[in-house]
Amino acid sequence: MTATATAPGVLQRLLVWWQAHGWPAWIFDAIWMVVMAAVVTAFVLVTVLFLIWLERKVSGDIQSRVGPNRVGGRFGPLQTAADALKLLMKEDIIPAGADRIVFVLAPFLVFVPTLMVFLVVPFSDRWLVKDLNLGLLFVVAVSALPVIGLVMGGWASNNKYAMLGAMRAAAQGMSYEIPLILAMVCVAVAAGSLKIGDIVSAQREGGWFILRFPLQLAFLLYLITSMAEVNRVPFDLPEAESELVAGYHTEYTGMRFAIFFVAEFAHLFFVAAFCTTLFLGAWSGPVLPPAIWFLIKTYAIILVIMWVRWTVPRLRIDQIMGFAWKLLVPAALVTVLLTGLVWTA
Amino acid sequence: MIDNLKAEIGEDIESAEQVGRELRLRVRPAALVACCRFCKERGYRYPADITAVDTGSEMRVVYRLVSLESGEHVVISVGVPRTGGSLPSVTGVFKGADWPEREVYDLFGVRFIGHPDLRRILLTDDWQGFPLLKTVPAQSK
Amino acid sequence: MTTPATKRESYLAEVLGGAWSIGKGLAVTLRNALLRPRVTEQYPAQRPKLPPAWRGKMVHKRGEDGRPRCTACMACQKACPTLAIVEIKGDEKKGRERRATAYVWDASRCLFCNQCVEACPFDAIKLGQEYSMVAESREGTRFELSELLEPAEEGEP
Amino acid sequence: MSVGLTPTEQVILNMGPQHPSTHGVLRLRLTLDGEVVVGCDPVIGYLHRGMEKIAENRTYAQFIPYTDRLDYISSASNNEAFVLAVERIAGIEAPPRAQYLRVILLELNRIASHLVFVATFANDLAATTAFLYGFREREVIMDLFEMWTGARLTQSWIRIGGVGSDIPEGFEKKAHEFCRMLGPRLDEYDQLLTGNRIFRVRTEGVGVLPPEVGVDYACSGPTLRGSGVGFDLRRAEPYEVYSRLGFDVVTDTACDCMGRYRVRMEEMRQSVHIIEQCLDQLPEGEVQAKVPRALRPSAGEAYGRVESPRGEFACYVVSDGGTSPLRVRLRAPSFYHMAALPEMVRGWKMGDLVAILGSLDIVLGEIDR
Repeated sequence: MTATATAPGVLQRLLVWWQAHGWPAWIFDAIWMVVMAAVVTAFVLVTVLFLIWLERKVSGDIQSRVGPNRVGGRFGPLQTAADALKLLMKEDIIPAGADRIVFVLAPFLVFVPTLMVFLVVPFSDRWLVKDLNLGLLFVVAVSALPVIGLVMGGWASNNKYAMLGAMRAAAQGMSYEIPLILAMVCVAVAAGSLKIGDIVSAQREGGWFILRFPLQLAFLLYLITSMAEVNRVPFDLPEAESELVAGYHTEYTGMRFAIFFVAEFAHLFFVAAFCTTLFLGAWSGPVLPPAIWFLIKTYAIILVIMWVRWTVPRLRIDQIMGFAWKLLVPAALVTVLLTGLVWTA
Repeated sequence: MIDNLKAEIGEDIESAEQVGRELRLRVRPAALVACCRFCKERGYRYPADITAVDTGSEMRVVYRLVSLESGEHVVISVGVPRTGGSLPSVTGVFKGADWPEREVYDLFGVRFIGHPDLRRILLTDDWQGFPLLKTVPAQSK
Repeated sequence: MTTPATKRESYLAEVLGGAWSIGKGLAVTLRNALLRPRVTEQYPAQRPKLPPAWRGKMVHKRGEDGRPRCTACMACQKACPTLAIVEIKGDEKKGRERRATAYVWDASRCLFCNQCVEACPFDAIKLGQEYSMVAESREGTRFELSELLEPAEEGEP
Repeated sequence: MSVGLTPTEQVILNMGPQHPSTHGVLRLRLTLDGEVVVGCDPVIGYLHRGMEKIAENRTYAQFIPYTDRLDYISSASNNEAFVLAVERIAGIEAPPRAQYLRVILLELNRIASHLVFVATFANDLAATTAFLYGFREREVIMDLFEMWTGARLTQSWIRIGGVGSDIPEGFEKKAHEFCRMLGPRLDEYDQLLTGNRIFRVRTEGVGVLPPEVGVDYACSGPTLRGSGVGFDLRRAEPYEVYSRLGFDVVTDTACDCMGRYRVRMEEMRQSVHIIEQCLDQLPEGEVQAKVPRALRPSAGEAYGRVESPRGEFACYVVSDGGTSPLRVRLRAPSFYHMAALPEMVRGWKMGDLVAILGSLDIVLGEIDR
């Protein structure tokens, strides 16, 4: 499936007009994808601003506080915009002993892959930028990249806290990738395809995967490991404020810090959106438009992740690794086995 | 207790007086460590406080050992010269004597012989003088 | 680095027990989010209601004649632990008839310990309700007698 | 922790004086092998204000507000230790009502301090929400202080021979309300933290302080009681009216961070019990004994020991008969706990270091003086 195949009617007519000139369809395709990518990027950035506001509101509610309530009205909707503006105007500091090139490059290496994965998120029945044949594999490959950026940032800062944070990020990122992939494998087995479109249609036909045994287990595994992937409490060791000050981004200021921060929330949005895609039937749902259904499910997942983040303490590094290797990996293997048995039976 | 102590330490105990729950001893520096060890063996295991008092005419270092079982105190006073004084360290008897001895050194200038790590503790390393001596004036009065 | 020997639970019980304990915590935070009131005070918009005992900025009381009750007896200055009462001057009268003409109180030195108030034999000063003593310089934290004197009562000249 | 033939190097990490979990301006010079702490050298004194020197240049009464600034989380216990020593030298006794009021103030301070402990300890372990819950409950105590003494943190309301003022009307009712409110809230903390598996694996068995080592380092208070030594000055050397009040000396044999945490949680419940007894038994009468304005106690010395929320806070006062003390020694419990820290953290990881430091509940104001 290409972009054109999923395009709405207006686009179809545009394409007809395009081909009437004798121009090749693949150029149209390429232009269309660039436009879509820009739209998705803009959408994700706006979402991140909203998510940061939401996180502060949720934590405020949980902690008997009010949260942002001044900027832009009673509920402070423009608070994050104001914060972003503040960060933009901050002095940009590169530490004297830093490895400048790596230091500058690191935030982008974290930021770009977290945006790239949105290419395969089906926001609605019509809005899937590129339904790759190996969609799931693409996600696995690309979402593993940010860890490299974290390690680079931590290393280049020439700061011991940042270094420790980077080492933790690497160890944790690698370990949790495995149960995460295994949880996705269960979905691939169930859907019989790595293609996102097939996974969605498999759920439309046979019911959401979360309702079908044993994918509930895979769902839980995905949720837990994705919390670790986005470095949130109880898995926030790479940042671990009370231990490492700010972990790998200790030395980052202003806009460079903001990019790390935005990437983190974009990643959070992605894991929730992808969770919806894999287990909650993506955009399917009655009455309301598909895109709305997709967002409702995604935000439900995000709220759960936030709720957990504001409740539990942090684990220690060896406990985190133990949790991944002694509990999640075996559990994931068992789930894969069960899924295989159920689906071949 | 007093009799036992005198039998053990001998004439290095200059005076001994029981005030309420406190046994106040005045000891010569030579007998300090032996005296502390003697007390520790008899249940005074809690080194509540080590400090110094400069009265303007004489200076003494005061060790307060407490028995957690009986609640009795032994208060050992040892006279030291006001400048350049030194005493044997009791860190070998009580681990908890480490920091208080450093503090007494820091603020009064008493050197503790045998202390594992005698540095300034509250003041900066390059501080001149010992501020709790009466010879050091307070800035404002 | 020894871990005290505890009874080892079975693997599954440990996992489920752990999940249950976290679930209880989640219930607590949810309850707080939904049921408990917000306790934050919205400061500039919402001012605290201070109790009468509040120890804030020093206030010089006026006598029945409207003049300060302070007789410049220096008792407060002697009692002050931090030399926060910088200067007291009285007029040329003697004893109880004397009245303060100058009185400088340094808010930046004050510990608000109330000892000056307790030392005053004429009940002439108190620590009042004003808590905001912001200044842009050290000089600005010194308050003169005129700034400390309580407002004249209604109907008096 | 070297892997195979890969050579590893130890790293010296300077933690503090600006760091989120050093509870003030403390600096730890750490030697790390990867994540593992192999050496720890606490560097203190950043908050040194020369309190003991100041005391020699102030009158007895004038020094009281200074003592508030030592252990600023529970200022009343500092006042109490100093006042106790002065009263012993001068042979003054506070009227019975004042003694009860002092106990109420001290125990409210203890609860406030322990709430801050629970809050900051949870925060050190990244349980941010428990942090705000602790401060939320503490705020009620602050309001009580404000209502009675006019100050929230540094009350300096324990005076030589009494207390600064009698409790205002309505205080008893509000105090009772608080006592009733706190119990269920503590149960909530138990659900949120104490039972939480993550909290447990982070604290159980971590930072073990064997009882004999604790005594040798002169540790006291919840730190020592968390190692199973039932040493509480309110029992061992009762001051004020503690001998007339019923309460348990809480101990825990775990010797680890969890033990110290549990002791403090239970002590809050005991303190509520003490406050309720005081409110019920509160006699009528004066709250301030007659004390000469220029107090000149006879020459001599006295040692005032108080069970502060952190442990034994003691004040050694030597008088030469003048209006100012000849020597005031402030014996701060956190100072001794800090000295024991290097031994407790050796071999543990960075994350544990933060937990162990948090479990000692240090206040730099009293360490540095």
